[in-house]
Amino acid sequence: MHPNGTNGGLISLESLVEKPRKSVNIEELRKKLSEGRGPQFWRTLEEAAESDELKEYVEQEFPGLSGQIPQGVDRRSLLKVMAASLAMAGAAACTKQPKEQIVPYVRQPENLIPGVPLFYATAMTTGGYARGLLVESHLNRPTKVEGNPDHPASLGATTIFEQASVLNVYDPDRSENVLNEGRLSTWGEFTGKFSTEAQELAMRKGEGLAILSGPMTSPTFLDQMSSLATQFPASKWYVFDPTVNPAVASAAKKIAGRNAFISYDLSKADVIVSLEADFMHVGPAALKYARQFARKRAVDNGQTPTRLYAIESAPSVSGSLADHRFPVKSSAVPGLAYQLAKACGVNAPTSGSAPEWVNVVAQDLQKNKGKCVVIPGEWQPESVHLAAYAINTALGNIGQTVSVLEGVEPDNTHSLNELVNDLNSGHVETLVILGQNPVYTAPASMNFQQAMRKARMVVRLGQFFDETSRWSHWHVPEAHYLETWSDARAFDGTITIQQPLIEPIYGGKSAHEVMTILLGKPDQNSHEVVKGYWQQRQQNSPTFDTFWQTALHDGWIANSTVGTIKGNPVALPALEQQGISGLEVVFRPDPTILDGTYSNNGWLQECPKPQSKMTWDNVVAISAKAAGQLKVDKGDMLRVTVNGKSIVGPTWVLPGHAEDSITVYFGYGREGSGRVGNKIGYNAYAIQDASTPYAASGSLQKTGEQYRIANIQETQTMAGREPVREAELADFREHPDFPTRFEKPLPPSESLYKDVKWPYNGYKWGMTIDLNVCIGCHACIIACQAENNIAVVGKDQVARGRHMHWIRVDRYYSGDLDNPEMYNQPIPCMQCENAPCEVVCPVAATVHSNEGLNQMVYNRCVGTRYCSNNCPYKVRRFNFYLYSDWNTESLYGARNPDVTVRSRGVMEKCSYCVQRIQEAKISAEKETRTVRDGEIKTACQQVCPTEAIVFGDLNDKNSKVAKSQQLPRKYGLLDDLNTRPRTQYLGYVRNSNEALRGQRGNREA
Amino acid sequence: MATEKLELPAELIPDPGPNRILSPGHTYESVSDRIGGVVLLPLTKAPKKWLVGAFISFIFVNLLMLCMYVLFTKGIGIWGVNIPIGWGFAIVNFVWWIGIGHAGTLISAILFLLKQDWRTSINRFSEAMTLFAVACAGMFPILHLGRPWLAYWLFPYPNSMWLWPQPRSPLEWDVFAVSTYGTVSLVFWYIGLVPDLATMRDISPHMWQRKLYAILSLGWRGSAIHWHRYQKAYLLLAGLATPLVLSVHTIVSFDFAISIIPGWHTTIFPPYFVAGAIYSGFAMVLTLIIPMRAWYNMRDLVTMRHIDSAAKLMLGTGLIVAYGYSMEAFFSWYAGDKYESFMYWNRMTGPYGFTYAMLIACNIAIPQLLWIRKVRQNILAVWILSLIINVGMWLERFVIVVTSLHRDFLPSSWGMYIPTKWDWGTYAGTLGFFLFLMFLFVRMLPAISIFEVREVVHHEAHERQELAEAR
Amino acid sequence: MRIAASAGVVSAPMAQLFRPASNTIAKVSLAAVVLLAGSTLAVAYIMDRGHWTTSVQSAPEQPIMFSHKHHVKDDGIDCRYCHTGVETSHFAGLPPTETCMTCHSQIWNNVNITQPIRDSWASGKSIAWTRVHDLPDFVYFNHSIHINKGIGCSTCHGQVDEMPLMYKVNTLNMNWCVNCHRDPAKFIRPKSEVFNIDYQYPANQAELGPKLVKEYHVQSLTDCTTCHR
Amino acid sequence: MSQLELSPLSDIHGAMAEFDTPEELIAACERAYAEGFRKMDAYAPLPVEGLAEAIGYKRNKVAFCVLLGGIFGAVGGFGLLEWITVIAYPHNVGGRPLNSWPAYIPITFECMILIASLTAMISMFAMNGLPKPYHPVFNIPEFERASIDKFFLCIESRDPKFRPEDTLEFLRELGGREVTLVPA
Repeated sequence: MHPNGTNGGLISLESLVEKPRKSVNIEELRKKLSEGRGPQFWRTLEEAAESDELKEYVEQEFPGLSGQIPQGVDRRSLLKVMAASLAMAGAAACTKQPKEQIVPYVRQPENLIPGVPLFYATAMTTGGYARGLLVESHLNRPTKVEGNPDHPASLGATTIFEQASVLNVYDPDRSENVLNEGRLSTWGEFTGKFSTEAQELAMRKGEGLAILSGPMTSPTFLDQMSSLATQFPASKWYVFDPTVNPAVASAAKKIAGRNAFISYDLSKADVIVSLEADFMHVGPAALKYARQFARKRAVDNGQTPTRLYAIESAPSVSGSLADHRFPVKSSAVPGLAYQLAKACGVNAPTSGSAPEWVNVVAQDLQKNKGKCVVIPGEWQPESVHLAAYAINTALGNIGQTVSVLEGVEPDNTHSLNELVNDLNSGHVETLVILGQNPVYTAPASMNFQQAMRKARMVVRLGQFFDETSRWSHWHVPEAHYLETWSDARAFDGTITIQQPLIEPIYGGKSAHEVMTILLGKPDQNSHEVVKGYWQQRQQNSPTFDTFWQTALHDGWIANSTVGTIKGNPVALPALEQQGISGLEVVFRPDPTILDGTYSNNGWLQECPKPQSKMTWDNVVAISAKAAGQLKVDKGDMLRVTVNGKSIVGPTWVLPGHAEDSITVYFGYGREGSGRVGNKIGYNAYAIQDASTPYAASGSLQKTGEQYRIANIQETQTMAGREPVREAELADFREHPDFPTRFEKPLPPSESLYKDVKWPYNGYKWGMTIDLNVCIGCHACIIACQAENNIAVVGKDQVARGRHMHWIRVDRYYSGDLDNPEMYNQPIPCMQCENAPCEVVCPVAATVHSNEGLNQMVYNRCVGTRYCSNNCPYKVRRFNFYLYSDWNTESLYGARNPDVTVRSRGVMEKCSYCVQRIQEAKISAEKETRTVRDGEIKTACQQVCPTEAIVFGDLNDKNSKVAKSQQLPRKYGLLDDLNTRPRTQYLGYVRNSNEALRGQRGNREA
Repeated sequence: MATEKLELPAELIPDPGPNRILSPGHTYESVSDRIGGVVLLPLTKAPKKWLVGAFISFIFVNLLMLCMYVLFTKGIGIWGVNIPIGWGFAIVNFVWWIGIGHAGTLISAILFLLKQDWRTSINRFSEAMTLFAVACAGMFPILHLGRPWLAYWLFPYPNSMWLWPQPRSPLEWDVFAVSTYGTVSLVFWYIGLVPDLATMRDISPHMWQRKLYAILSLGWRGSAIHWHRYQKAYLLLAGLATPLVLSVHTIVSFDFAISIIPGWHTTIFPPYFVAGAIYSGFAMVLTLIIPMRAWYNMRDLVTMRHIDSAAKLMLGTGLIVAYGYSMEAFFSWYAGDKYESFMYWNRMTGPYGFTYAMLIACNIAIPQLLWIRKVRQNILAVWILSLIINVGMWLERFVIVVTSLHRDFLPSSWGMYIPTKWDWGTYAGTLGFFLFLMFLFVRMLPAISIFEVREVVHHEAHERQELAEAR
Repeated sequence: MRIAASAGVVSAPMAQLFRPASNTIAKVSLAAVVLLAGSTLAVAYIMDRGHWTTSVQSAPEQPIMFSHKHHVKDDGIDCRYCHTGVETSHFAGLPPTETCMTCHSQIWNNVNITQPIRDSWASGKSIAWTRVHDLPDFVYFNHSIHINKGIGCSTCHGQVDEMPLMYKVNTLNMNWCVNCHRDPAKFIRPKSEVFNIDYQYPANQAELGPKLVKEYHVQSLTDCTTCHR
Repeated sequence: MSQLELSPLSDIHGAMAEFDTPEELIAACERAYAEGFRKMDAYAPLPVEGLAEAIGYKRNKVAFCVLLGGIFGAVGGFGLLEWITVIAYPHNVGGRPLNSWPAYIPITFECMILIASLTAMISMFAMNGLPKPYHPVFNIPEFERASIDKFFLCIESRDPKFRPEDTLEFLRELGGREVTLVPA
């Protein structure tokens, strides 16, 4: 099923999009509907329901699909609804199967074979930057997202957000209708009103027209904006995204003298210093950095692995892998950056002596001139970015590990601050908000909602009828990126054409389409806009079609990358103050739902936060020391006050968090999200101050209330067992077999059974997980969830210990609580050859396959749960209730048709993505060959940015997995139980600096 | 002496004391009337305590129905079980009930083989107790399934899937053990009843009663040859039931011992599970029979002798159980296995430590009072002790099931188990169900084996004769 | 002076409670109970495999009285003309209305029986057929691999060309599947013959079968995950 | 007396006498047996040592049946499991061999006990000819005390030496009370 594998690779969607198709004409429909208003709407609908397209519209939640998806085939091949009822009946004795319908196409799209998935290349943007994707489509339903291996920002991997974005497509809470002051309206009506508005504006040269959007790199959109600028010279474009720190861009601009992007090449870096940079997890190039870091960190090929110093307040994903971590206040980082700069021979306006370790780090950097890199934190002020660049220059890293790339963002944009001022000063009459949700996400100090109401007409394009839409005059449903045409650029300029995989399910519109109205071409749809732009950009060259096809097929446009430009270190400005004295409150987007964009996404809500492993909430993270002083523990409510305003959130004691510093997370405490995201957690924006947006001084009190936090890993110490085994680089060189060195050999097994050897002659599937490079980003968890139709169970059930993730990433701490060692350990099913779970199943619902898979047969399971009790790794998950959502029809679309949707009362667990194994085997068999190494990728393996997971056939001596299991670093989890797990681990090797030994807790303890 | 009218003897009949299993002066006829009379007593004359008790337990039966309804409609999630603690109250109660069942078979089979005359007037009662306890126990393995409506998959039957049960699983052994145990106990109980049913047939005042008992007694007429075969069959059943009763709890203990979970994977389980079963069984016998003999004024039939012997047996089995605990603790230290030793340390000092403390108190410390003769002679004391032991044995199962599971191998997957109101409801429900059946039983069938008491009368007559001759 | 007497219910001393015949009745009724239990199980067993449960041999009602007999036997249309996916997909595929119209826009284009086709074509609404060969949704069957390994259509679907209305000839029960998966040699045929409905297994299937199995590298997969995922 | 002459032998089941204690009954039986009576039966409300022997009962086949039942159960049980796991649907369960015989012992044992016990019950009742709600002896009103406190000896008319008058007389000699003929 891998794109390069068997299923015909990629093809463009055009044939599907452009072919004549009888589907519900939503326009007509909406006109009909718009006669009825508000409450009467439904009644009108029912009355009107005799007309055919109305019937369809009412019957199926998503009219867009009606022409394309033959329902019957769905029922059979994608919904798996019957699984429930049949399972109930046992599917065994005396069950008469209910009659099912099967519905063929009227006109079958060419190049579509029902039952064979297709892959389309597109891209998703985060903070404006693109990440190339390949999206799996079953009968024109996107079901699974994979990274595009050829795309520089993806390299085949993705983050949790790309994975989970599929679920957003089918989110039943997305807004379906154009609303005018809360009343049902239509796109037609809106186009009319908005065009007239546009004409008036045009007369005033666009005086009073304000566009607010997130960061944009889309060439088409930029083109639209420039033509807007010509037609409406007086209009202004404001850019705001709470997950993006403008300082990064502005610093780069200062360095390069123009819009620029500072990019790092970690494949050459022997030493990395992170100034509170979560470079492997956040930012447009994160996945690339993660991949490079992982490759450079490999220890088995004899190279010196890279060494990472992390200077940060709250432990970050990247920081958890650091060889040395220095917990300092976020606001102290600039000062330390300057100290470091000074120590590296940069003229930095700083006084006072640096802590000892700064000099040690500096020496290490000096030792590795040209082979090191200092990465400034994405939330740090300009000064840090300038300092970092200065240090890199001083160390001769520019051109080696650091390069300045031409910027791809526009530079004629303004900030949210300016917008608020313009609104308050009455300069803005018409405000068009594209996507962003400032009423919720703007710092409270701006009081954006009050300001916004000063505008005469506010148009909001948004996927949800959320906080901002509620205060807007017009709300237009926004199309998901998998529903519409657009384009976007990666950090290095690579352009991807975003193609839709499905008609807008809820009739959403794209930013392009809203813009066309302003630009006076209201009838253009985004396909025309985008294709049109590219045609004229290619000067309608005859080869355009081939260009277009290739672009769509590959998922990126050849040689569209930007060049490197020269940057000059800027004299470092004096720091206004040396960090915040007293308690510092650090503001961060939530690790799994960001600024709130994903708060209605169940997968991400239930995805454990990388550090704490808690779900469904945002917490106030404090250091162990602080907790001790305040006498609070997990779940004690804390009141956080920042100049006058305060919020109340539950304590989370985060080992390794800087003292006198607490971290609060955005994205929660929402009203305008949906059934999933509303009314959970606190709203950190409420105490955010525009002047000190990411770190402010504040105070902390214990309220005395208690709060129940749902976290999926209660105990985070190894309790004397050694699930994770590690060694210093030196020790590793001495004893490469350190993980198993002190293991007693198993006693000779004395069994009544004669020593049975099951021959695994054919394929012998196995997996290796390299703990040395796992950064604990949890992408595998969400990828697995998407691939295997894993249900979301909700906070209460998680708190009861009933989460359903097939693969989990265990977090262990060792050493000193204030700055512990941190380990990530992904745990899928071990597929033990002597599986304890199988022996105790009374109905043979879990037995071994000839390829050594520990099979779980849902439809045979009666649910004794003995297998789970007897599983030493506790990787089995049980459907205590009917967790899979059988009712919300829109969610059916997100399901993977190749995996049974489990019903109530059955056990489930990781299957090594057996559906992928079977597909690959079948297609191999058809060509009468064996499956090639790498042909099968498990979901977790495919998504992993650091390639920590390897899967394959152990009988194939040349397979990557077979080789990796030959490594001396290999060890089996709980090997002493003689379960003979097929999943094996590679020990963790720490490349710490002699001079700083013990700086980070004493591992020996 | 025979009762003139259908009433319980008005005056309080004294207990003949710890040396006699029957008050003097009983004749074949008097025992028939005294025991049969209880059953033939019209409802209006039934002791008020019986009415109240039956009614209360009936309320709990309905509670059980409610719990089952919610369970089947909503799912197993209404209970406190989770991952890692996949088994909770359901299995705790299952083992507890099965254990209680053991006393019946023990008394009727093993004591029969050992020719313990004091078993006579309590064996019928405790056999009934066995049946009802097994009925309660048998419920749980089905209720605790994720898909209880598929429970029949655990039986080997030819199906269109060509699939069969997986007989390496101790749960599959359970299926056979428990169903066999239930069946054999029923057979044993019924065979014992037949002659008494004949008696009931012949002393019943109403024609319909006579007919009913006649049918149930299969037309038993006490032929000498019938008696001969009857006794042979009974002896053989006793011989079969004895290893059965041992095997059943052994197999139940395998549910744990076969697994690899520290705290479960223990070779000592079978013997001390069996001992524990008998321990709790006798506790339950006493808990029930002490009030019953008072209400029905049967101190002359169920005497201090019975209670004293039962108490001694509890003391004995209790000591075996104590030995079991200490061995467990010893091995967890001696084996030097880090998981084992942690498990035991956690069992004693972990979050569930208090249950362990209570368990030791109820099962080992307090019952030592039974060494004292005075305590054994004090009805109330014995009764309270029996209650305590019942609680203790339930705690033992809770400790074994929960504290072993909640912290096993990987710290990352440790968890806690908090029983929900539905857990408690179901448990209380089965208690009600059990008691309700007992109440019905003493109403409808002779709760004491009449013909065996006749044998006692016969023997005592002999002894008196021999004494006379000796003089 | 016994309970009965004292209760004064039975005045006359008790005589027989039952008539002599009751002995026979008693024994017969015992036998009856045993028989009843047995026969119930037997019935369940038969029902489980019976046509009512498996709906073998019963042709469900269809929106169009479509005759495979006519199209396959009389007109000689190949299976793959309509079931296009059968060699490439797990799903054999159902012909889109388009396929029907290729002919029925020309012939039989005004008779009632083909009206639904034209309606569908006009309205763009699919024709909703009733599934005849319908597996439970936790079973993953792949047509293409069977076709590619020499399992003929008629092996499972029977003499479709003799079916005026489509019906199942096999139960599609698990034991039926496993039967072949354990020993494909009994049912395999040369690839060239896969679409030959009238194919008769040769006398020497005993030798031919194993030979083909070897040649086509057919594995007899009885692992659960072969069909259940 | 008079109606006795009228009634032909076929209408008579036998002659019955009532005794107060088991000892009397045994004595009577032994006398009757010595007298040459063979077709007779004694009835008691409790099992009486040696009573059956006294009326000449020897072989008790219950034990043998139970033995057969036990063997059948054990063999059948073990056979079933072997067939299930080795022949019917062989699975690789946790790397254990197909024939994991030690794991089959518990079920085998239970099957043995189950079948044996059922045989014990069934054979016992079958040989005793139960259920038999109707029996001529119930014709005698006093006989209801056979299940309470009285002991009966019944010499049946099937016995070649049975002569109504003489037999009744003989029973009276034995000290039986309420000696009567039992109508068939």
